[in-house]
Amino acid sequence: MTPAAQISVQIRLFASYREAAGTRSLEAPVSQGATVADLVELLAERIPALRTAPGLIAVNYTYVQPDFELHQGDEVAFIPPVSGG
Amino acid sequence: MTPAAQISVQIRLFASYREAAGTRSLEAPVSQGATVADLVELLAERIPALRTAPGLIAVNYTYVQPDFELHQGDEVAFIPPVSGG
Amino acid sequence: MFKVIDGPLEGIDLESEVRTDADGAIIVFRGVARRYSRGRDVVHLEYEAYAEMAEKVMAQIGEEIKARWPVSGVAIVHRTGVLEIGQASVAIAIAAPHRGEAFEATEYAIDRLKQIVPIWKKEVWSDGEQWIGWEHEQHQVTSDHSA
Amino acid sequence: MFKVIDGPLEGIDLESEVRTDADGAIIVFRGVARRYSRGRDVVHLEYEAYAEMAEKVMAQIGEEIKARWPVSGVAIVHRTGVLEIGQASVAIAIAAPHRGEAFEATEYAIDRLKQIVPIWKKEVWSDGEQWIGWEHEQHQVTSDHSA
Repeated sequence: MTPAAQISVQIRLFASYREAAGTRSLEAPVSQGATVADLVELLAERIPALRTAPGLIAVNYTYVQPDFELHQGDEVAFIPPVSGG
Repeated sequence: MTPAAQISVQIRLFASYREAAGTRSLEAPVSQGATVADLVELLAERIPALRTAPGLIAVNYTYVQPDFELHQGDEVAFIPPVSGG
Repeated sequence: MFKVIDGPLEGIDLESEVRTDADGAIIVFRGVARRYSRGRDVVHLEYEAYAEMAEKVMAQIGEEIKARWPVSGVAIVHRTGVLEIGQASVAIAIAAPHRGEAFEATEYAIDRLKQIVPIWKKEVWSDGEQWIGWEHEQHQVTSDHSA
Repeated sequence: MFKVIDGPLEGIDLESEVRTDADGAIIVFRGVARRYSRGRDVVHLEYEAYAEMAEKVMAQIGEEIKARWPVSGVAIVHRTGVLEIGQASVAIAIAAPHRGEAFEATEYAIDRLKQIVPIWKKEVWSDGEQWIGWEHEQHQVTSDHSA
């Protein structure tokens, strides 16, 4: 079995997630066919809040479900509970 | 029987009443003890709309009922249905 | 601030008039002269006021609001004279700690103003004019004739 | 106009942005930084936004409003950065032919913005600070511990 090809996605972090991670953005390599849920697993080691205090997730500026499949170059944003207004 | 003493009140007219009367204000002599209803009778000859299209009446900037008794120097305003805003 | 002004309301800053440090919401409502009314094209509007009494009654509406909602500031200004389309006839500002009460109070203020403040609007069309407020009576007359 | 602005909203004229000649009512809602929140004294607020997405979602709210009410114009602007007490964080303007729909639409706009637009507020007190939005979870944790 050959390892799945890798793609790369752009991660955007905001508010409490940004402070927990110590960065606003990072690039993450994921396997081709990986979902948003897979990405959360991958990042949760570095940013536990993504699992312990989950918010919403947007891909390319649209809210998506955890089974949403990622593609090369996608912008994935982790959105803690919003409090604008 | 001696005639009732006369008092004088200031009349203010607005909008359709003002146009019907051709004036914004006038002074009217009325008998001591006269009510707002008596004043309407007196003025209705000159301004029929006060009887045919009655609105509200204010004395000294406060809405009053027809049986309100007038006093010397009162300002009596005839208020057609309001349409501000 | 409860005022009848014989000139434009544009440029009057009501927000800073009503806001306190306790407030999280400020609403400004403006009634403006619109082109279409009752199926006719309006050329302009004319407003007339019993100014001395109108200011007293607007202040009374402010008291009613403060008795009913936890609102910090209320301002109502109404203009008189000739208004072109797009100009404001009335501006109402309400500041409150929370938005729910600010919305309720602002809607109450304009509803109440239209009921009891002695101000009158005349619509001027290209082919006529009419003081507004008598429509109900005129409608009744029409119904009697057609009945 | 649906914008995230990294500076003061004061002085932005939203009324002329939304008004058409068909409109008789213009409402401007402003959310402002207030001194007291959750029983504490606020020193200032900080707002952070996912600006590119926030502007898209605000425009979507504008579409929702126009699909639901006969409203001519909708504008929503939200600022980011540090806000002193009294400064506006958000301004929403709605113009409509009649006031009823303008009030409903404005209230919907701010309710919806608070639900779905990716913007975050941090309250800064003299003795601490907190991102707002996690209160529910924290409350749950507290309840679990005290149960």
